Amino acid sequence: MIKVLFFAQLREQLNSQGLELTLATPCDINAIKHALIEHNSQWHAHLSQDTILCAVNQTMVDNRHLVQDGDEVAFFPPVTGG
Amino acid sequence: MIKVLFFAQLREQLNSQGLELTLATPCDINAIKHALIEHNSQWHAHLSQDTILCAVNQTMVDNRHLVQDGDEVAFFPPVTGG
Amino acid sequence: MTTSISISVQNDDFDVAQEYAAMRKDNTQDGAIVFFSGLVREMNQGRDVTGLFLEHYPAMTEKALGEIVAQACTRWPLSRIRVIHRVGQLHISDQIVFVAVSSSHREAAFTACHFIMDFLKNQAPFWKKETTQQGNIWVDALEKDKRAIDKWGNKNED
Amino acid sequence: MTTSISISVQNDDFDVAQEYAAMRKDNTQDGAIVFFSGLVREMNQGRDVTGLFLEHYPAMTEKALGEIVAQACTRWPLSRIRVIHRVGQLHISDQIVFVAVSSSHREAAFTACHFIMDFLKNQAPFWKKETTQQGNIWVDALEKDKRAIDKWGNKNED
Repeated sequence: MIKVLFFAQLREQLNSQGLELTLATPCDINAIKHALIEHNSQWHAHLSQDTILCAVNQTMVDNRHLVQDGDEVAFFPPVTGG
Repeated sequence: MIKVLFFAQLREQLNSQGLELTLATPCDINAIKHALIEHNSQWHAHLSQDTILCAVNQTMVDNRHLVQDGDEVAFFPPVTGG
Repeated sequence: MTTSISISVQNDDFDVAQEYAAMRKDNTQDGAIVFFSGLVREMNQGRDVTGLFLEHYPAMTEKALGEIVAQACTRWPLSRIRVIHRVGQLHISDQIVFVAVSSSHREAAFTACHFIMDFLKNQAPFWKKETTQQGNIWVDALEKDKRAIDKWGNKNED
Repeated sequence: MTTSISISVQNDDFDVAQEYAAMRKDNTQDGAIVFFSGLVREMNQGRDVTGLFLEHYPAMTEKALGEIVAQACTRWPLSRIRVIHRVGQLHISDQIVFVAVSSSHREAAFTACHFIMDFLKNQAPFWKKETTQQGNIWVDALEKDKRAIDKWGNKNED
């Protein structure tokens, strides 16, 4: 099981704070995005934005990062704190 | 008449806070140093240090700056504030 | 050297005087304290702002800030570091963020404080939503903030 | 833009909290305040320091600081600048110098505050005499402080 989280405008666009996915692991971030789009095809445009960032277990990663079962995977737009 | 001032360790080395010089003007900073050494030959080594800085009318200048009658000329070591 | 580090993410306002006193307390080794304070501006990216909501990713925020601070510690000799970032509802002129760095030397304190802010802007999971006359608007990340980390060289890329 | 500038050279200590409050007062345009505070260190250039006497050239000091601040204003959009430098007898951990800069943007505030301190170190007529176990010693100007202004380019040479 993989815990997926969404933040900020992506959370609003998807109208979801997140969900739990069951996937064969290890798999990369692109595979998770595909599974999410399969879950809800309306999410395609939002999750395909190339500005979307991803963190696994609270550390930023790129799309080739391999996710393990039990990981927390977060998707969010570029950060704007400070 | 030119008002000459000394600060910090230069003031201590010369044992003088400054003096007034009467000199034909305009003259450059080197000419003022020569006049000061003529005034007191023991000042030669201290005034010849190439780290000594000079300000005319409270603005830093180099040795070729031309001094006018009535100017205030200050000599001091490199600054160490802050 | 051992650096004393304190990082807070909080709803509450903070008191710069108190934070500055903590940087100085029993501190006879440091010659330099640099701090940055970030405030809510009335005008941002051409919009008239009346308030700001700061969302964050709670599990990640302090970790991300800790990694940025740890990076700074590997690059400069720093004595004390304090980072505070607020979340939740803020108003015009409110304090958003505070970064204070002390060091025996001025250059290290200046550079490290600047470095921490540049990376915080790019890597810490905070998002601002502005309240404006035109409605609530998510703030766009700025290209200049992304470029700001380029000056620190590749070895700082996570 | 008009920059509000205040420069003081004084024997008395200063209150950072009060200075910070003045930078924020009725200020809805600035998103960034950077400040530097310089303190008397116990150990300097390898010597055990017990106190410090700061001599200056009274007629020139505020003028020199004003010229440095004016230079900064030509280079960055700055909103408020406050410079305080103490003179006379100081003790360990005492505050020596304070430079605060506010701007609508972080990069300008950081850079200008750093610039002002680098030039103050090289061009403002202050001299430190340390009280140490080995007697009273005039502090040597450091090569690294001279080099510090090189990064700002030739156009800042007076």
